[in-house]
Amino acid sequence: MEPMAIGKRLAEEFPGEILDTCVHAAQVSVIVRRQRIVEMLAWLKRTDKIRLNHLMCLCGVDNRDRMQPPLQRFEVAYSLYSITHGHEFRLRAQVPEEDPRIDSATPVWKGAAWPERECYDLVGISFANHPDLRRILLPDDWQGHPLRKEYPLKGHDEWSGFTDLLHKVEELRPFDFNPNPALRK
Amino acid sequence: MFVKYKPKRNLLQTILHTEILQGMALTMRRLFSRPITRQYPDEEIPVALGFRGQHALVRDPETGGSTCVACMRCATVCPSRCIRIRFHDEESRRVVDSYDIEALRCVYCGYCEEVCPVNALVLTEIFEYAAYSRDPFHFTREDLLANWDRFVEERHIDRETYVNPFWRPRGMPEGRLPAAKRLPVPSDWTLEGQVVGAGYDQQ
Amino acid sequence: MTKPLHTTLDVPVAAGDEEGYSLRMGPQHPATHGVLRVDLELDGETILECTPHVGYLHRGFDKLAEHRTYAQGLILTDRLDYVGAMANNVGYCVAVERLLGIEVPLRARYIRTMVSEMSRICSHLLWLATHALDIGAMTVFLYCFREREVLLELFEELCGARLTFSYPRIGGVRQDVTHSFIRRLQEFARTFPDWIEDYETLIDTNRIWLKRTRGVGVISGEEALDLGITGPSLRGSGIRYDVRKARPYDAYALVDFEVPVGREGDIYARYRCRMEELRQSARIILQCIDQLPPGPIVGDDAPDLVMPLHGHPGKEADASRWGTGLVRLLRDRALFPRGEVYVSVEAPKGELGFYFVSDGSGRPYRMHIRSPSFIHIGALPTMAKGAMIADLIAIIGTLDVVLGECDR
Amino acid sequence: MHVLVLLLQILVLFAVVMLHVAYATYFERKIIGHMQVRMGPMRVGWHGLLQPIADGIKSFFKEDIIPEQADRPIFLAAPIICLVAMLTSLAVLPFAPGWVLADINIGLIFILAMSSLSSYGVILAGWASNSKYTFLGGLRSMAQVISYEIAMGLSLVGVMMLSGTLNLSKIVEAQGTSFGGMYIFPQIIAFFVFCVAMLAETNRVPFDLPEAETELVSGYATEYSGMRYAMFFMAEYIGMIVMSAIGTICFLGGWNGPFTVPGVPFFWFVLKIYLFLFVFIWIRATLPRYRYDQLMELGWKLLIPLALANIALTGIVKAIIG
Repeated sequence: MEPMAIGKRLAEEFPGEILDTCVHAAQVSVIVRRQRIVEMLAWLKRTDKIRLNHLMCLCGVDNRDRMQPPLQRFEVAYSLYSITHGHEFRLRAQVPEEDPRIDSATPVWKGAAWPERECYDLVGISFANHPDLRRILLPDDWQGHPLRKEYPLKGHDEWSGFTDLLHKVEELRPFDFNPNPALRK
Repeated sequence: MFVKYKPKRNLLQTILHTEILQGMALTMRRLFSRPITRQYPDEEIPVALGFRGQHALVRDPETGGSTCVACMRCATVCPSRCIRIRFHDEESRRVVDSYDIEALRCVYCGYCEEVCPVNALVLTEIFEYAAYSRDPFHFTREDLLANWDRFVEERHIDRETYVNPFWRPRGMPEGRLPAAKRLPVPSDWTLEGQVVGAGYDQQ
Repeated sequence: MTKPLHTTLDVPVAAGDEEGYSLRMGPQHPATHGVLRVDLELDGETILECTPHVGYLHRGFDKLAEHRTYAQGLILTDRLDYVGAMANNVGYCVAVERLLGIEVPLRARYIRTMVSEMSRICSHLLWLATHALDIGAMTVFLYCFREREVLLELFEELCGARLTFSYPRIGGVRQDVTHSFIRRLQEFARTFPDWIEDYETLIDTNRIWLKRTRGVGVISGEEALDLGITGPSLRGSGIRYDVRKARPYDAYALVDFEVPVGREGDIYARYRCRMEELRQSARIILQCIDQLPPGPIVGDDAPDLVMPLHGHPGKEADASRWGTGLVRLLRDRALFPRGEVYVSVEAPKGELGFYFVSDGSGRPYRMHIRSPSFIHIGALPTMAKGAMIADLIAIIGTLDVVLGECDR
Repeated sequence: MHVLVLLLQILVLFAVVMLHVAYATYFERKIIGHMQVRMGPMRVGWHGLLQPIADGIKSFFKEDIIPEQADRPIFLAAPIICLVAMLTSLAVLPFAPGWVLADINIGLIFILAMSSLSSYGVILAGWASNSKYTFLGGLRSMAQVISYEIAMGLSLVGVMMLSGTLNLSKIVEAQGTSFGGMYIFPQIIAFFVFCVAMLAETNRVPFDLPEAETELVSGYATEYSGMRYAMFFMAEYIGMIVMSAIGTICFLGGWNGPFTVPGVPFFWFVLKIYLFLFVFIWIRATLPRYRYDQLMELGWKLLIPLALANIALTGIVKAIIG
């Protein structure tokens, strides 16, 4: 089935959820509201002739610098592919800034758990009903979400764990191996 | 295509451990084959032309200095931002005040030598430059020129004929290259002499 | 942050009143293929629960790429899956070309296909080497490295680096192939199937190897798909999904090759799939060499390496206007089309995808890497449940994870 | 006087065995290296000939790290238990007619006992290090030794039945009159069981689970360093030598050979031991490693029944013929 036709059927099935459809480089993406995202994904996965059964990519985007309606501050892009039928499709669920929260896709794809954790960690979108929503790439006591556009590129302080580590290094300095005595303090 | 498995071993093969004996025969054969080890410091390892190693600024035989014109292309293209050039303008040309490369930041992508319009910069084939501290890896212009001298001496480079493949990328049409980069090169580096597959005509 | 922090440094506590034995494998451990940490909850040697922790190698490529031009971003991909970096380079370039609408000449596409397959052989050899070493077969390790060395030397001759290639460029490749390179590669690709025999003699029918791999780490096709597993790990479970066939890129539509698929979904099936892929890769390389067409290696509309970092957002680019020369490029402040694109390639480990969002400037607005290793480690708890410690090692090996790619 | 001579003999034996241990490591590395198309040690001395000496000196002078949480006395004693047990079993080995330190009547039992005792060292090391990997390594070792001790003991019963003695010298002498001069022919099943059990007893590939480096880092020896680690290492190699010697004595006819080499009565004995050691190394270069439960399965479900069947068979044959 053509991706555009999938978009049309999706709009029929979920009236009022589709905000816009855009095509770039022959890839169709549909901008949707976040409320019924899990239902939509499940429908796309299970409906005959669509069967988008492979969740290729789940990615959070911060739209701060390209905010045009209907885009909201954050979005979660689900790139889907049908191994059975060989077509691809993308959903872009909009997430508002005030309440960065969306339902987790784990009931539909177990494998969505880790990409969602990553999204939570780096973009700061939290996923409702996620079995184990923790930071994944960054330390647990990290402040902020680096892939948000306002996240500073240079900070004033080091991450607290790193400062602790530096103290430890200083403590252990006397035991350093330094083969060049001239450089030894 | 489903992968094929080798047939299951039968009782006799199980008792005689044939597959294990075959494996042992193989290791025994290899015991008497020539080792592939190269005794590195004693034995010189051939390094391919165009290996991206230690940085150097080409020494201009006439002036004894660098040929850099401070166009800043290398500093712009550098993904790790390890090149820093200071210059001042002097009678419609730029004079380089300092040219620094921080080798510990460098990722050795070779973009800088590829974009340099006058072939002033090169990543040499020297890969042996270790030190006990960080300072020696901050190359100033003098260090970089000295690196070139070391390169010329160690690898017996002829300044006249040496062409780094990144100065004049193989297969790059001459039209896309600035004049200084259109160097004479072996025939299979050019578009005319490029390698073409034997079965190409049959397509 | 309002959520209470619970740190992963807390030692996991066993469920129920039985006292469990918790073992923390990694981040420094001989068999975790990098800095992977797996917290295990054991009953004897049986794994009750397994929790992988990643992020020790996190370098923030997504963020780094947002502050680099498209050309500069390429070098980041060298450092993803560093054992088969060429596939990442190619994947990045394919994705950027699709995003920006750049045509690649046929010759460059053939060369890219060729080097991608070389990289696949490299990666699979390293996988076999470490996987066999994990299971205790030390000799296979060194036999694999013998052949890998040949390929690394070929890469060195081609692009001047042995691991961090940065060889393709947006719109083509950076260097053409030479006669001596093609000759050596052809000789290698012809003799390579014989070398595979070496490894197979040692382990293929070996009873210990069979015992360690058959019926261990079994995952059904459906479950594998559910978990997002791709690549040989998915095909071992009987699902024929290969990006090279499903959404052909470069010259894969023009060469003839088979996609090996296993049935059982156990470690042995995945092992057989990869061994067969090695042979197919050699076949593809030979075909590429044979069919290599003449022509340029860089497209006419390929951007220069020196790209402007900032454009003027708001004005759409006309792809035909920004041409070849640097001067024109700088004058026009080349602007790219806006939009987003997800393009994936079949990297040795699985489906490596790049999700790009372009806002029209000279750098990606957002780059997300769908790395197979990340997804595969996410599937580890499911696969390792109820297995033994020794099996866990084998399962980590069979998933073929590289932590550089996982943590990005 | 007698004691002095004995002490001298012990000293000579000790020195010779230690030299063998040192060079066994060298040859292991060399042979495995060449089987893996590389060279092995090359840099210390000509073709690395002085490597074992350098290793020895290095481990002597390395810091002996004792973990804070370790059970100190046991941690310190464990490698010594291992090494001493292994060295003690050397005492009953007859290298040539009359060349034996203690010609006791229960030589075979003594060696089995000693090799079990040395596994105490391993278990205690695993326990005392107070580390999870060492503990698992110790557990594995305990299970492995218990299972394979039985298989090994049973496989040697056939030999005892044929020779009618437990004295190692007498076993060798008894073989001289048997078919082919070696018990390997009538006791082929027992020999197979013995070989597998021997690999397992000495923790060698494919049964090196207690120290499986890709699973348990270094198993029971993870926390050891310096000389204490070297003691485990030495114990392992002496274990290999002792087991090879048992195999030689019980199945390959000890010092008996096709002809006698004048002046070197132990020629054949040593040659056979070298052969065994080579096979040890050869197997290590070829095979992967078993899993823990598969190892148990092999021991209990295959080797022990086979050994028992062999005993029954030997008994029946002996009853019919003898």
